[in-house]
Amino acid sequence: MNYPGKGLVEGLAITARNFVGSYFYKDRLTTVQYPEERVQTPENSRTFPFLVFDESPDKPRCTACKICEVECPPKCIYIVMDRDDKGKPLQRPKVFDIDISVCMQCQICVEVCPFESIKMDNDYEKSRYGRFNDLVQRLPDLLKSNAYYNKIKPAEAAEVDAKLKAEAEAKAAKKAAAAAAAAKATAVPPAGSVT
Amino acid sequence: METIYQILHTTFANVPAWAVQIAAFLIPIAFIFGVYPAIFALTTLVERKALGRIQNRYGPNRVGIFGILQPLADGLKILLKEDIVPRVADKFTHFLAPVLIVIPGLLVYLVVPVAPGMVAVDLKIGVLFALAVGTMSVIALFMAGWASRNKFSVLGAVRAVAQVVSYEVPTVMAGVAVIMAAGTLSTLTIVQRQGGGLLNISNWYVFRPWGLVGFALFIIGGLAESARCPFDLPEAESELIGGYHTEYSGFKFALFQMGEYLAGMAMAGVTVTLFLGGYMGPGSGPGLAGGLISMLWFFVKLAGMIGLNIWIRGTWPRLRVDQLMGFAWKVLLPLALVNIVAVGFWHFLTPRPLAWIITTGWLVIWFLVLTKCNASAKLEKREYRYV
Amino acid sequence: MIAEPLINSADTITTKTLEISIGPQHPSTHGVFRMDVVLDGEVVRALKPVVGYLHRNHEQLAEKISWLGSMPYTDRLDYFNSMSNNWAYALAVEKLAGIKVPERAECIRVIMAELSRLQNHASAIGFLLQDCGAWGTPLLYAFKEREKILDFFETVSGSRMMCNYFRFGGVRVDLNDAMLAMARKIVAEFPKFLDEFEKLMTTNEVVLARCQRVGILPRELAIAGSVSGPVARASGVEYDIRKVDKYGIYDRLEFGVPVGRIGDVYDRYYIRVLEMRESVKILQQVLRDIPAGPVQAVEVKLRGFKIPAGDGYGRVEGPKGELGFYLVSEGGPKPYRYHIRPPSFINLTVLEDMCVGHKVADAIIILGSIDIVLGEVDR
Amino acid sequence: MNLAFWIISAVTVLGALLAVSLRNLVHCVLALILFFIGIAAHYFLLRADFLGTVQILIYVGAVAVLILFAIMLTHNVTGTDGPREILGVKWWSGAVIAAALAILLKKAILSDPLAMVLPAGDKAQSSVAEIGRALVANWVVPLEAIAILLTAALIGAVVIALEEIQKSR
Repeated sequence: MNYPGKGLVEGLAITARNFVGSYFYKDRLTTVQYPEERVQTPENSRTFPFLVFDESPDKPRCTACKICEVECPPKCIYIVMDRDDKGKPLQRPKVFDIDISVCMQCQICVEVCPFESIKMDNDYEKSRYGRFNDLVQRLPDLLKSNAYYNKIKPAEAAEVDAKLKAEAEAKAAKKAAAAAAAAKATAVPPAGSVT
Repeated sequence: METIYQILHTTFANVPAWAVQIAAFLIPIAFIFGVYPAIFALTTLVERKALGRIQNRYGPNRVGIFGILQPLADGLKILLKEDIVPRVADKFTHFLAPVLIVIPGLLVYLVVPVAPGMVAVDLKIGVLFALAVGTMSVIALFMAGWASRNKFSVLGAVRAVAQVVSYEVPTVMAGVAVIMAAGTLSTLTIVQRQGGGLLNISNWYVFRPWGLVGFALFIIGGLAESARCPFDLPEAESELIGGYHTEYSGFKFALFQMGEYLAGMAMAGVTVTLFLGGYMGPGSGPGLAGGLISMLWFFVKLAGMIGLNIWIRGTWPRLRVDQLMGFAWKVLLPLALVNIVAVGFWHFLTPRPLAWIITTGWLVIWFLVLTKCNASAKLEKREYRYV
Repeated sequence: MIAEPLINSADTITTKTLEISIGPQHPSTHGVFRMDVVLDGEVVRALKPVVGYLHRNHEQLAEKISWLGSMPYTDRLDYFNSMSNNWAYALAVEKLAGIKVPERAECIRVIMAELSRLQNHASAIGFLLQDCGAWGTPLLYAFKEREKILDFFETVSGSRMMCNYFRFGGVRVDLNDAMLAMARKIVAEFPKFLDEFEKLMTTNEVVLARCQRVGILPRELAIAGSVSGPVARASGVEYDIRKVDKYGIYDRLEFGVPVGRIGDVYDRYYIRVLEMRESVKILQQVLRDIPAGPVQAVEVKLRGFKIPAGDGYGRVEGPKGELGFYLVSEGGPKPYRYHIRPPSFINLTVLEDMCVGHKVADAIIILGSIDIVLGEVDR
Repeated sequence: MNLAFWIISAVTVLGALLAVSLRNLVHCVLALILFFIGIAAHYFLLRADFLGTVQILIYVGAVAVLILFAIMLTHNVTGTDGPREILGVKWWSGAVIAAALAILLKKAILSDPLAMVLPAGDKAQSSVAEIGRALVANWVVPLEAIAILLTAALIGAVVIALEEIQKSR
């Protein structure tokens, strides 16, 4: 039966159902009261990059190779390699700045980094009062432990650790093989010369 | 006012007459100034919470337990806001407009009876006074729009004036129907005429065929006059940003909001008085207890009407200007005139069932004729083919 | 083009026209967009769209960055659906470099593009009804559904709107079972939202009065103005790139493409509702039979990725219309020329022909029915 | 009672004077509205409440709005751009006519004291019923004539509007 105001009345019925429903069904009411309740961010979520260190903050995985500085589309990373007093470059960054007002969280630096040293954080509360130097994250702010990385992204961190461990073993095995070979080489000549 | 004068005179016998006279005059005024702005403050909160719940979210619940102190917070915030007056504005008119918009809203409550004998001024021409004062807000709307020298405001003001003036006519005509049935213009006697019957309810005018049509006309007229959805053309955000109150900020803007809400509640009050039997309800009657219950009934009905406004605001989009005008002049006005004729039948055809049949038939026929001849909003059959 | 100031609408009284500019800071221009409107009373006599407020020099920038580097910038084009923007760019590069995409990656790409079409169309009709004056109710119902889809995008790609999820030759992250279950739940609940929305708005008399016979775009003008997407299909143009190019695995999926007849605001609204129902059908089919396998072509190097010299044009049926990328490569790691065909910008060119003669309120709705996003209009 | 009368009369006269002397046309109309409200207050003072309400409804609600719309169509509304001479030749001719009118009306104004107009009882019956009966009883013919006039005016407005719509389509 199609009376003139039918559409209007049906619309009212829908809003009434939502109004009443929001008191009973929890799925109808989708608001999360932010400061008290928090939405649990999924594991893959990414906000700003951070640097991973294994044992202590002054030995980060990063070797200041500047690949991420080159590949970063908005050019928001600035690296200066550390040199000891005689000028010989140490495989460590002295200055590593990320300007998070420029960074667009695109995660390309993470993909191109060969040493698995830069990863994406998922802490989104990074608002600051100052606009210029507060928003530039220096090396001390960026460094976070591998344990923290495992805490926020367990699956990904486990994968990375496994890969690193495999590489380390491969290198150790190669070094062992090389050492063994070198040892054999030194051991054989004396025997050879005897006969 | 006379009943309060008698009560006061008897209780404070020794006080001189003129003092009692002034007191009898000031108490209703204090009641109006106290209760209705308080209801306005509460309505802003209830509206935001209800709209929130309709849209599956909470309303304001940070200030106070369930957001109870939100009106207080809004009031304080708007008091502290800077009051910017545009340089090119016409200073005097710009200043006067918000004042003039609140006055009609409050004046209407003078004639709205809250309990038996409890009406601020028992005017013999109550209904006419309420509707006449409603038109005064037109001037304030125009002044606001014209004084702010802003193209959008002028567009909004012209729309507001056209809308209020053209919806005033069907509303007054619908009021005439009730006046004919009740025989008087005084709101107090209208409400008394709707009393009696089963549980004080069956005699309400809304249960008469012509009363139902009048009630619908009054609701639509009320929505249009206070520029609420679906007729909120004057301050349609999507087109005219704020309409006539774009250039107002600070407390002047709050006065505009108050004026609009009070006008909306005033029309709701008049609708309740004319059609829903004012303070008549199962327990109402003279005397202290009966008076209190009847007051409760009045405010419950008022809340119901305001709730309907909010409900409609959360659901329907708004009409366009020409459809709005067409609807008023081509549908509402003929319906109102037809309604007056229906009351004529109702009055002169004494046997009740016969009166019922004829008036209902008459109204239904006209309703179909009207919807047939301007059937613009019909769902055109649209077929979509799939490629 | 601005009409002469004095219009003699009645022989005695000459009324002046009112020139107002709606925008760039205006509640219903869907972004920083300005319309210089000449009004005679309430009726629109002339309308000139003014764009360029959100120009970010994206195409020039892309010539300075590596091929992969400008993938995150495509998220910012039509910031409502970054997934189909990524797909258009990835498709163009794969066509140019001749990269083959594994089967599972193609299925994931269809899932992501169709999900982004759902949330784009839901928000588009939500905004359209918000412009009609419904106080946020339809918009928030649409946004409730959109939230679910954006949460899924965040779980998969890491960010809600700026996904940067597609790579040349596949996608960056594989969908594990939890993510697939989440997608199935979204697709299962979407028709319920659509039915409720239709009952709320489609037969609402005020919506009918406001949207029917308003802003009619004739079929010839749509074709002449090279309008694409739902706006063109509402006017009767039977053209959908998923059916024409059959890119990805769309040739194996059966789904319909709704085509209207009159082409007014109501048709554009209802075509989007029907398209959402078709997208749900597509998603159900793909989610049912998604195969296992790699998600990234092996031979694509991350750094130093070079494309042999030549040019190519890859396009995708985005929710707004035909989104195309024209790339010219001279063999280096950076593109020589990087041009985008933005559907919103081209759909905007017919705005004036639709608005003249209507009221101001209609001009706002017609703009809303085209569903433009300024990131894509200004690039 | 007299004090109220003098205050309201002062306000009404002030409204009238302002209506003719202000520069800005819109302000003049607002003063005119003040004048209309003053007259309505007079009616209420004389217990003619129906007439007072109708005065507000008709003059303030409709006529003033009509004048405002008419002003919208004029050009120099703010009165700042056009030449203004208040003490020109027109002023003198106006004053002479006013004086002549005053002499003619002198007899009527001063003939009866105020008391005569006030009805006997202090709380007079509302005049609505009597006005209604008078209108329908012995003033029926003028009522019907006015009704026809108003309908003609309404139809005229519709015709003009239709013409304009035909032209603009």
